[in-house]
Amino acid sequence: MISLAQMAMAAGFVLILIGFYGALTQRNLLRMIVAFSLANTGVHIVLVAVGHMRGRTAPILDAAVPVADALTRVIDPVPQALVLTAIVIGLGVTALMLAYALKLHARKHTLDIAKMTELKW
Amino acid sequence: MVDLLIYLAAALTGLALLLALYRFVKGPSTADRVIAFDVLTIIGITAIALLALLEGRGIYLDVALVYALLSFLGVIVIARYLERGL
Amino acid sequence: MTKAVSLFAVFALLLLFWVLLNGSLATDVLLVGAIAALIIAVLFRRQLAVVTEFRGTPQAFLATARYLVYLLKELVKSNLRLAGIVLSPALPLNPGIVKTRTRLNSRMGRLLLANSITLTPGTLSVELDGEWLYIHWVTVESSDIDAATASIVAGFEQHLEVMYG
Amino acid sequence: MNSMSPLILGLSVLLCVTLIGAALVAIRATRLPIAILAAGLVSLIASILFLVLAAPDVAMTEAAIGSGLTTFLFFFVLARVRGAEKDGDELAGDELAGVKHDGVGK
Amino acid sequence: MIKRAIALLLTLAVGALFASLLVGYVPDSELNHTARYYAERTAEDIGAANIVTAIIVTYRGLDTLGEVTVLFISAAIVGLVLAQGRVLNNAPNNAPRQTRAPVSELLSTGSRVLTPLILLLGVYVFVNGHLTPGGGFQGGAIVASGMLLLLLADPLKQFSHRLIAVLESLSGLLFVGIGVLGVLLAGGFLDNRLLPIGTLGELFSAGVIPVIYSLIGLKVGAEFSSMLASLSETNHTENSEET
Amino acid sequence: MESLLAPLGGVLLVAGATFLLLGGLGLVRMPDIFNRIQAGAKATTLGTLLSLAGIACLQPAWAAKLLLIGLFILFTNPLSSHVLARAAHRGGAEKSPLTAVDRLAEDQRGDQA
Repeated sequence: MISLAQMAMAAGFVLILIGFYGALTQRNLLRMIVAFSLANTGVHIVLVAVGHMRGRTAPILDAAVPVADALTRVIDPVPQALVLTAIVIGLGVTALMLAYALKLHARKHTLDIAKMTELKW
Repeated sequence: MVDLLIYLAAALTGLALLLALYRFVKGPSTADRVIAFDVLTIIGITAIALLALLEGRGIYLDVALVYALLSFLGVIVIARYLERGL
Repeated sequence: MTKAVSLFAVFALLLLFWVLLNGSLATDVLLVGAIAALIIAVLFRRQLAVVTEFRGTPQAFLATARYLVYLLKELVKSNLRLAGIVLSPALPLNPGIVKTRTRLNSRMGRLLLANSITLTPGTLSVELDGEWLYIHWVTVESSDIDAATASIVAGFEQHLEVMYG
Repeated sequence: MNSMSPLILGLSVLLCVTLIGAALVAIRATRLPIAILAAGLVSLIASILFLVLAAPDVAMTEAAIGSGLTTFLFFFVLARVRGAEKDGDELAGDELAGVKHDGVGK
Repeated sequence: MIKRAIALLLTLAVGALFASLLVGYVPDSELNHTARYYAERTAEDIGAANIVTAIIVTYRGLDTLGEVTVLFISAAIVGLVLAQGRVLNNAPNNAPRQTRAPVSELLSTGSRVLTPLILLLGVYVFVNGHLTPGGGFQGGAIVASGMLLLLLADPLKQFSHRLIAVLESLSGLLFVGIGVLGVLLAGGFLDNRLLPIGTLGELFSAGVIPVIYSLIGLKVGAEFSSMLASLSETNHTENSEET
Repeated sequence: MESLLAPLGGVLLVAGATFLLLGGLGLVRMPDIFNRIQAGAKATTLGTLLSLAGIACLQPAWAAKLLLIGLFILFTNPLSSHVLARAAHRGGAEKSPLTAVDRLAEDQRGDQA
């Protein structure tokens, strides 16, 4: 039977592909940023799925998971810590992209990359 | 007996999610999608609470609390955008 | 109410929220909560003045209890009615936006009134303009101002009037 | 509760399908606000999926940051470039279906 | 059209790569070496119930310091980029701000009640970072959401950028200061054993972790708030087009 | 007591889920945005509240936090519905042809004239 982790990983991969395709084909800057953030979410899902193990629970010790059982009942906390960081930085990156898009729009009154011709070769 | 009822509740919640998703995809206006989004968030809160029950981890409820806040803020931001007040 | 009393009321309310959030009454939890609640209460004392519009009289507390019971009753009743509409194949609707008048003057009272009206399915407050409250009604029974006021607003208003005036 | 694992598996199948459906809406929507809203929905579903994958920390971060603040930032920017959408796609002024905006609050 | 086909081809190629990864993937059934160390030692060494928090704040504390710095830089750049636009657009007339739709009275009353509660929720999330699935980053985002609600209820409100900046740098300095104190008084940079580790599961436990996470929460909240404030103070470019 | 609480919780859960489903159904069936807000946002509020009450019966230790979530939803949800309805009306959203009266639109036209 397919495991939870594999299914989530497949969904994450599909999400990355959708975002990738979108970022390549869209012409509107804001739409490209949306596609980028989709791919970002996909990467997070894949990373968390890598850390998941069947039949285990969250790495937080409380009444439900005593310290003695930690080794056998807890999933891998390292990918979670990584993804947590990645999400926060993702927001910083998105905010930067949005600020630049806004700036470009103020200058050129357009968000269409086909009309931004200065750097075209 | 109780297990069976929980199964039934989860199935009904899933069905509600699908219905709201239909409205989200169909539209037709942005406001319709916003209300579908709101309903999806509220269904999400129920789903999280159910998940906490199934896994027996009370700490998951904190996430539901954050959701309750988000469903409200999200709708207000978009409504203000729609009425050109942002 | 004097400023000190109202600040204390806000502080107590925030602390109650904190205790419910933590689900514990340990000393350290209370200590941190008291500090955080005090800072927020002082920072937002002018904003939070609306909360202390509540009249602290015994009648007001009694009215609060009655209001809550009435709200829950209406919530269930009107949900069942709406369920009937949604489930019936013909979808018997007669929607419209009616105008009603409210006697409440305090901001908090009007917020609670509009919220209660919105919470009971079948009615939805669309706009509040001075004393006029515009309500979307799924099954319009009467578009007359007084009749609509009597059937939608009055039930909640009588309790809220005692609580907030 | 181990007897519940088929339920959780079913839930995650539903979540994955919803996730991909919302992502397709985000890419293919004709109007930008809808695309952004759909991206927010993807984040939302992803955060429930994180909870299913036993990562509550990540779920909370994704809820508060990915689904919340990112969507808000997008709408702030969108409100500031309104009217410039005629290039690249067809964002007409009528986000609320039917009637054309005739300068409400403009 | 050719461009679209190339994009599709590229996507399919990447998809094939992913598919091969997916097919070959075998989920672990045992914790690997690093994870086992964290799972075994956290409760004893750090005293934090949430292992993820222990990794972020103590085991990988330096990373987090770097992350907060990156976030600060990106907030600063957003402010800088948008501030330039403000000077440009403001020159002719700064009328557009008054043309926004008025706020409903109900929303402004409701936000008065809700903002303090949201801020308190944010404080709860970052103070309890070592016990619950929360922490500084989530709490900071919630605090910023509370600020956003203020901004929505009163669009003409101007945040005090100076206050935000002071809060931001103060918490950053304290964060680094605690790290250096760790070198001087305990085992190393950002060592959490400055304060007693306490009993697992209590609020005052895990040494200095709650303090650090609270500082991170304040700092991140201030950074996100400043991002939102600089975005909201930018003029609508649509109007400058018409003039 | 214990044996009574668990079935009650289960029944409440199912009732809540039923209301959620009804809300979803209303969202799909209703003809215009205002009616959808009515059906969608409100039926789901009651549905969530009942579900949370059911879970509180099954796990009494979580009652405080569940109560808080419930109160939060009870306070915020009508507010957001109101703001959205107001925005939709100001934006001139399409109304169902069944709509009998619209006093608000009449008054707004009156103001302008």
